[in-house]
Amino acid sequence: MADFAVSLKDIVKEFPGVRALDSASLEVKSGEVHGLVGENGAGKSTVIKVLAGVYQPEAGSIMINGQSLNPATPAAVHDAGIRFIHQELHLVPHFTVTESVFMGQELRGRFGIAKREMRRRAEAFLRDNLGLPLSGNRLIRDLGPAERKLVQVARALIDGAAQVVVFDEPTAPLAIEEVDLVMGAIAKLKAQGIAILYVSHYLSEITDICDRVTVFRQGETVGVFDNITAASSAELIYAMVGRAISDMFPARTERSVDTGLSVRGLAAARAFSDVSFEAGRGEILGIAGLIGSGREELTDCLYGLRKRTAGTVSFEGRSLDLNTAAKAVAQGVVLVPRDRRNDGLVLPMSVSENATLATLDRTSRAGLVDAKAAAAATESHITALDIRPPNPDAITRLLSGGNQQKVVLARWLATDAKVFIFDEPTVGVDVGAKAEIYQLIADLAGKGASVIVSSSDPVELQGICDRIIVMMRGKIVDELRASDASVDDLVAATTGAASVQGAAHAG
Amino acid sequence: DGHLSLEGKTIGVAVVGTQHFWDREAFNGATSTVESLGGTVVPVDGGRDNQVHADNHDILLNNGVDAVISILGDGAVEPKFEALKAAGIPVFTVDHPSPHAINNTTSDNYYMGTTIGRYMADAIGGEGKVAVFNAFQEALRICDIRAGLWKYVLEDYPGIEIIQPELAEEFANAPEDARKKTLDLLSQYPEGAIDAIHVGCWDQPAIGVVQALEEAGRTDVLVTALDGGPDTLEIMAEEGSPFVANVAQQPNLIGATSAMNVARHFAGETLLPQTYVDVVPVNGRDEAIAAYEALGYGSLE
Amino acid sequence: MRGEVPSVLKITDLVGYLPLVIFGLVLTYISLHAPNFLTLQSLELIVMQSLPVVLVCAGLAVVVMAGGDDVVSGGIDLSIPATAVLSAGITAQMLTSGMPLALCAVVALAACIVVGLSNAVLITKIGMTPLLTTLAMFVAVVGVNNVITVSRRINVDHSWIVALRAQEIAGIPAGILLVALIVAILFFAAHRTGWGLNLQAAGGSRDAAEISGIDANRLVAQSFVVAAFTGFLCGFFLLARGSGSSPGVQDNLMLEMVLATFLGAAFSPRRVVTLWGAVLGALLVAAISIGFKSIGVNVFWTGLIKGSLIVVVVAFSALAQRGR
Amino acid sequence: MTTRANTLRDVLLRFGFLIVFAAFFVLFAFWNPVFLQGGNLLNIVEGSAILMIMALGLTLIVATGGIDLSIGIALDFGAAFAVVAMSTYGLDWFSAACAGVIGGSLVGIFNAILVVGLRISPFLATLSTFFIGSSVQRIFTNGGGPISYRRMPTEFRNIAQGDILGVPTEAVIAAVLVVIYYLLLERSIWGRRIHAMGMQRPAAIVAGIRVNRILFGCFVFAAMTCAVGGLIAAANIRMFTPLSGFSYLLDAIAAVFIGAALHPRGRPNVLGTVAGVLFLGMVANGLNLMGLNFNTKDALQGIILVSALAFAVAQRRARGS
Ligand SMILES: Nc1ncnc2c1ncn2[C@@H]1O[C@H](COP(=O)(O)OP(=O)(O)OP(=O)(O)O)[C@@H](O)[C@H]1O
Ligand SMILES: Nc1ncnc2c1ncn2[C@@H]1O[C@H](COP(=O)(O)OP(=O)(O)OP(=O)(O)O)[C@@H](O)[C@H]1O
Ligand SMILES: [Mg+2]
Ligand SMILES: [Mg+2]
Repeated sequence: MADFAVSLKDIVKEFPGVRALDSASLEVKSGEVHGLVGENGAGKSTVIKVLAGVYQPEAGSIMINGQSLNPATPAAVHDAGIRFIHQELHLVPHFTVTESVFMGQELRGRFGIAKREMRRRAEAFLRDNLGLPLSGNRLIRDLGPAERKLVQVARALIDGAAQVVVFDEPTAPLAIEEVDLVMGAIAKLKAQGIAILYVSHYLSEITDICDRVTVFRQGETVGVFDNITAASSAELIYAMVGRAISDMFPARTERSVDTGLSVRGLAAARAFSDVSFEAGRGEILGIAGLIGSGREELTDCLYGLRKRTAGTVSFEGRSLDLNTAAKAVAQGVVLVPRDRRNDGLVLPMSVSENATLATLDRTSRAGLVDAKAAAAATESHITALDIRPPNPDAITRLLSGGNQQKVVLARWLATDAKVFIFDEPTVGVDVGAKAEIYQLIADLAGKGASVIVSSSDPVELQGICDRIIVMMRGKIVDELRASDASVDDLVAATTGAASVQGAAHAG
Repeated sequence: DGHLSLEGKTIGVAVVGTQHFWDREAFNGATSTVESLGGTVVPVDGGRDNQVHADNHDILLNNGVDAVISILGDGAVEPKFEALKAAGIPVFTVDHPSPHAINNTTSDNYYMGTTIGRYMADAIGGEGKVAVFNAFQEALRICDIRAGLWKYVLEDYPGIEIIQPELAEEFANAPEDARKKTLDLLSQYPEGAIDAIHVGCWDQPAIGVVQALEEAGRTDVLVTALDGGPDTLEIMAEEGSPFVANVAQQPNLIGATSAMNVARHFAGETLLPQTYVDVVPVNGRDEAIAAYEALGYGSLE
Repeated sequence: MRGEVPSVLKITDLVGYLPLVIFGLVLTYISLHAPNFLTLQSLELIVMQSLPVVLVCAGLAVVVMAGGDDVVSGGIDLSIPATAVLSAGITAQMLTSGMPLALCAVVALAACIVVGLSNAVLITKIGMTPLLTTLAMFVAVVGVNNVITVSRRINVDHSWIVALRAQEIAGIPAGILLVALIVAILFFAAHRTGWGLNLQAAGGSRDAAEISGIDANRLVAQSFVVAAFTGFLCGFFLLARGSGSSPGVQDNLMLEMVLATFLGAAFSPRRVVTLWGAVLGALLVAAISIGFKSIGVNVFWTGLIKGSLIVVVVAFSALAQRGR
Repeated sequence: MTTRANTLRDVLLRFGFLIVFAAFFVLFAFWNPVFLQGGNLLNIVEGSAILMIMALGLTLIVATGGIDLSIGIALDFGAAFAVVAMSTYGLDWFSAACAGVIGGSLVGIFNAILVVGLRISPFLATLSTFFIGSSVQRIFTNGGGPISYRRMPTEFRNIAQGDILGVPTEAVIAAVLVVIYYLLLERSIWGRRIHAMGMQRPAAIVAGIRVNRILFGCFVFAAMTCAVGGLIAAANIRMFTPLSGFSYLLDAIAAVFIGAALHPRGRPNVLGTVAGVLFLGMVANGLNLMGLNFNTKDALQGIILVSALAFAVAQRRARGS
């Protein structure tokens, strides 16, 4: 009866005031790739923590390889061969790759730790098992996000005892070409007969790599799907949100486009150069590009977070001084950052405190904060954006990703911003909230704002934008009209395949 | 002494600290005299840390100075003196008697302790209760002499009682610290319950004591202290000051005398182990005004 | 692609050595002006004088490695100098009342470990911030020591203690050899064992450590006990250096310890507090102080020079960091 | 039985610090009735004034996420500038007070340049300032001798020795600063920004907060505040004592962190700092009145500090969970 590597049955887990899991079940067969999906707050992370032995459930059974674990402790779970790749990049920035891979499980040598041997094994494992040739002496802080993710994987698997590996949203911080690196690694693991539990909000990834999928909704298992194919998305979405999301993206409407943001010859040292584009009022401009293409640096530079070395930016013909974020905000340019937990929100502060942070002078009298005015302003945003829980005093650290993103938006909507820059607006956001955020973006453009969406997700760019500029190696290499281009065109342009093709045609 | 010279000699001058008037003046007296005798000075300052002060002697040893003048300090300097002596470098001390030193130049601390004891006892009419700031008696030999003899004199006055526990001043922020402690003391000993406050080894805390008395509006308590720096003499010189007795030292002269002793040593004279430099007992306002002028601090009109 | 580029020395790497270069220049300047400065004798003097600081720096480095180098919220132990003074005070007091040195050492060790354990419990069990805990502990321990020694100086001339200062083995002072041995052991433990790597992991990223099954709290607790132990050892070197226990040594020791340890981070290529960085920092700071005294720089100026040096070195270190 | 033990533990933890505070109050009152006399309580308040002012300045810096080891230098500069302005330049008392505050602000500006301009961590930057500022004082005073000015104008002396409606002026000044700091840090929009920046700097930057400007302002304002403490110190004893500010640093840090421990989210805050300062003042005064040997007193004071802090933190955690 050990055909299930992991079997969680009817798990109940309560937190004060919340029933996070309510008869949730999850079964992973040996050697399969099993998907776990659900809205933000559906209970995915909680069930994983129950499996990890971090939380003790109020009810339910946990079986691993047919053996009941009661109680499941982190050590027992580890001994049973279950490994976790947590969502956050849990690494020490100033450690080397070798030190990170062997963290907490160092090899002993004759004299202290066996440094050489550890390095050799770490490099071999990364190269042979995960397809990543990487020097063991590199420092973590010098690595890209995908490399770091794979170092995390290597650490979980280096002892060779892993039977089940749990990935919690491993691709959220990654660009497409990096996603392939992780996917490749997962394929290799599967080939070695290791079972995988894969949690992600990217349904395309789920349908690509998963054999079976479990869907959670509000702490309950609402469906287990076998025979996953690319066409399973609609079914999964329906199970997740309880309704069909017929169209993730708002309908394309023709908006009148006026002169808005104009960028001329912008450059930043060691990042990009000679970048010129327009983002008219009422227009949504997409920026596509791989990691290292200069895309992230460009949005940072537009917002004064990075020093510009040349070029001008103007809005409606008037030139803007965007040397600091504060100046940008004062001139109506705002950024929804990609790393919302670090840069978007002051996590220990409440929803209200965060939402009014940029407009404090409006909810104040004689320099003193007017708590009533602030609460009233926040209430209206909570209602308009459907922020949950609808409590202005809730601490934002405890909100789910989608709701956190809405709080950031609420803050900027309260200003008179005319230029909205979105950097990876839907990372870690579930499908339902995603659709709401897309609608908000479209509404902003409808009201005459210049909107820039920078994203690593080609589907998102193609679906929401009017025009998309493509960056590569610090230059704009292409520009596409979303209505004329397919997602494939966009991917081709982003990865440089298009120019190769173009060159072939020309030749 | 016109024949004395330190021409061509390098003299290390180690001082425990320079925050306090006394230390600084002794240091200045020693260095300026060495220079006026044609010598070169290598100065080192312990920043009021006895250990750093002691370690500084190593630097002087290493620098190969011809002689060392060591001002104040505690037992931590003894092994350093030994090392200097072993290297053939003569050591002269100021206010620090040591078996390894050629000569120690100092005020007569015995005289200071007994004099201030008598002056204080007289000022309060031979009986009453007195509080004492006395944090350093255990720590420093000179303070032990001064406070010990003050107590010894008071044994002759059975009517005088020393309030227990004794108070402890701080070195760093002495006047302000003493001011606060005195305010606490005064609220505990109301009018008539205390007659004098004495500072056992120096005078900086007395500034805060006087201040506290003034703030509390207490005219029944007298103040005495030792050292007689210009700032406390100035306070004594004020009309109706509660600060009634002091014994002034001549730190600059002490430092200068020590430097002269170095020159005498090099001139082949034999020195006695101790050289005493006169102290100036200051009893009451008029003597304070006179002492202020006599010691060259200026004039108080 | 990234992984395979052989590491070549870049300009930015050179910038990374600027702090050391600055110190080198200053020391060169001094040796040009103080002919005796570059002798073996003065080198020995520098090392001898910094022995107590080296020991407490090593202890602090271990604590910072385990707790992280954010001074306010991370790991710091300001109480080590107080522990050292306590160790010296107890030993001196007991020696003068005629007890054997071994017994004194045992009692002093016990007292120091109690301090270390108290720190550990307050920080890991009650959840107090280390800066605050150890600062308060500093005050308390110094207070207790003053009760024990009645705030007075106690001379010590026990032959073993004197040997720490005066004995030479093969021409090298025994004290230096002993401290070198202690530092080497600590270095081995902190940088060459699994325990040490786990300790550094706990300080580098607590989450990461705990996810990897490392009991960060336990390591932090252990680091405070190790620190207290270095304080205990330091006490004996204080006794040797000062030929007795003097009140008030702790304040200066604390400033020097903090200065040297955090300055030491500027010397490490990874820009983190390391054991050898702290030790090097202690030695360099001592060399600079002694050097300036040797060339007769006005004593009133030493603080200004020290402060400016921190500014220059740390600012360059920050610059190098940004240049990466 | 266990539940009763639990509730007792709960109560102890929940109101830990308050209980400690009250227990000591009662203990001191029983030990020496003088403790409760109006004059003595006034002594505590008055004696805590300078520490209160220093701790307020430090609260501001800690709220920005930093630390300031040089508050004592700002106090020294405040006192020095004021005394020298009067004694050497013969300025009137008000100009001298202004000169003192300006002198303190120099320290703040220096810190701000190091922290904001050179991006040195506040700990190391203010440690440097401490070294440099101490050295400057010694150079200026030829080694650290006090500059006394016995004949300073009465108005200036009244900063410390006068009273307003029977309340000592220094206590009034401290109280006014408490109110200003409370409004600034806990009620104003700048306070909101300061806290945001102290908790999560990158997020504050992205939210358009001028963190550099705020940081600069905070360092300067805190130093000016401490310089006011210097004015009181100078007026108290009618002289400038070099390097005397350092003696307030440890107590100020303790007060600020006791205050932070009392805050539900562990933030430095003005009312908590006030509680911390009063606690320290009460303990120091109470122990003085207990008639203990001074060594014993110092040791007790340290041990009480450690235990009080432990209680305060345990209390926050008990509330939090
Ligand atoms: N530590 C906790 N304390 C209280 N409530 C919690 C805690 N952790 C989770 N919850 C609650 O449990 C519910 C499920 O959370 P969980 O983290 O499992 O969601 P998720 O599916 O992982 O969401 P996401 O997609 O955003 O990661 C949430 O709605 C939340 O209210
Ligand atoms: N201590 C807590 N109390 C209450 N709810 C909590 C607590 N910790 C987490 N949660 C809830 O758990 C859910 C997920 O938390 P988690 O931190 O995994 O989400 P996230 O990382 O923001 O989202 P995602 O994983 O999609 O990026 C959130 O809905 C949040 O409300
Ligand atoms: Mg989750
Ligand atoms: Mg007053």
